[in-house]
Amino acid sequence: MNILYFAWMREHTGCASEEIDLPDGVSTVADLVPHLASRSDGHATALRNLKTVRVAVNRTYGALDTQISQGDEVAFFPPVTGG
Amino acid sequence: MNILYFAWMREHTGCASEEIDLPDGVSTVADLVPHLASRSDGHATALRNLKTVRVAVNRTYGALDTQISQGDEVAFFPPVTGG
Amino acid sequence: MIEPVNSAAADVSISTADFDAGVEIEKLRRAGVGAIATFSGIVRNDAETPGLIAMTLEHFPGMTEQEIQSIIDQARRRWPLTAVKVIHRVGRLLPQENIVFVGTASAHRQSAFDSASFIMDYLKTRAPFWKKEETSSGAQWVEARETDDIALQKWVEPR
Amino acid sequence: MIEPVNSAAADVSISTADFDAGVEIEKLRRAGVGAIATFSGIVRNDAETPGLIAMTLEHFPGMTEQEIQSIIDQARRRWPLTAVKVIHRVGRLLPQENIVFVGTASAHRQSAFDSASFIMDYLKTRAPFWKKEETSSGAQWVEARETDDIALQKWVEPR
Repeated sequence: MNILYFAWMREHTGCASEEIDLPDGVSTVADLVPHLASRSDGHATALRNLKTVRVAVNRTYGALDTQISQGDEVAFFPPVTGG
Repeated sequence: MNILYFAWMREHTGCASEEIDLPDGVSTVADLVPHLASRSDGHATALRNLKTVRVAVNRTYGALDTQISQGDEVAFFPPVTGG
Repeated sequence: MIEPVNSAAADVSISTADFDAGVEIEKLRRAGVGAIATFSGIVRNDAETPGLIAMTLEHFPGMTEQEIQSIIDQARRRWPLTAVKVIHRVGRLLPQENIVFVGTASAHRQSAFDSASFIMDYLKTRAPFWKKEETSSGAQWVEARETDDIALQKWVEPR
Repeated sequence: MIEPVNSAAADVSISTADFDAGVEIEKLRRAGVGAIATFSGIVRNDAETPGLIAMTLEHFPGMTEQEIQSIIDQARRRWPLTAVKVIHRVGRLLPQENIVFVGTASAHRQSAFDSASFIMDYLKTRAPFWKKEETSSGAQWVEARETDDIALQKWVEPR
């Protein structure tokens, strides 16, 4: 599955996008977060405060309890500031 | 004093503007109306329903009880429809 | 007595000439703030008003400019505005021609939107303009709409 | 699975290129209705944000277009709109450059104003864009403002 990071989360992780295999036992976004956070110190920093993080699964807004499966695209980003 | 008419009131009176002397005993717009209405059939038609008439004295919105004196400009017009 | 009209009042323009909304937005942009709201009023086309041939707009030279300036002054007291422009055309206009432009520039988007909407609502009910419609079945003066008076009610400030 | 993005969605444009609000209003004018409301968002100048050098805008290609289209679709269900256009720039922008344009055309002035304001309020809180400010003292990501969430509350429809 493809994981995307935007804005300061991308700067912390050091990557805009990474391919991973769905880890065993992961069925929601919340389940996935510790696996991503363990990938690097930057990943841990990016994901340390989930209150300031928004998530989109397959380009639709989701939440920590959104179900995910292999092949999904999961994006993490800060609250939006366009306009 | 100068009397002005706009839109369909001008079409009825046949004139956009006319100079008159302040008639004796006239101190408000309401006092003036019968004098103007008697000037022609068209004037009478223009002024027959004062509910649909707006008045401005010296280019400021007034009402039937607005005081007027010689030298004032009194304008009569329908409710506005610009924009 | 009649007060002299300030012909240098650049906020307001009444003219038979057309305007270019893009040029006006460019000028407002130079105010340097973040938000510009505009409204353009246009003569409806045939699909909206069947048989409409033209619209003729009459105004009260001197008083109309003054009333619009007073509406703008009220808006400026109510919202933090950096620039305001109101243009209104008079004379004979064909379907889809421009009639009116209102543009406001503010540091705050809601102030820009609200002030432009406020100016339009007041202009519709206070500024001395009259429209005469020419249609295939003759010409007639447009009647004032009650909905325009109702629109003003939202701007009554709470005491 | 990811739904394909409709690249022909002419209502929405996201681009590094500048836009001309006047040209967009001209296109909306061809819708033939009487009322066009627009909003232009502009990078503040130095007077508003001291030391501001530039603003860099990032977005989520695919999702951003889709979210804006969904906001427009909601607006179209809520107000009688003949045409809508939303343009948003991305990349590095200098003070006083255009960021965003929203334009709506309707037969009714209040519908035009309300829908443009609605689209801006939703765009500010739902469309995936992020701003990074470069100032003389460094670069930092702009934080989301609570006032933008509060602005949404006025659009909650009464049950």
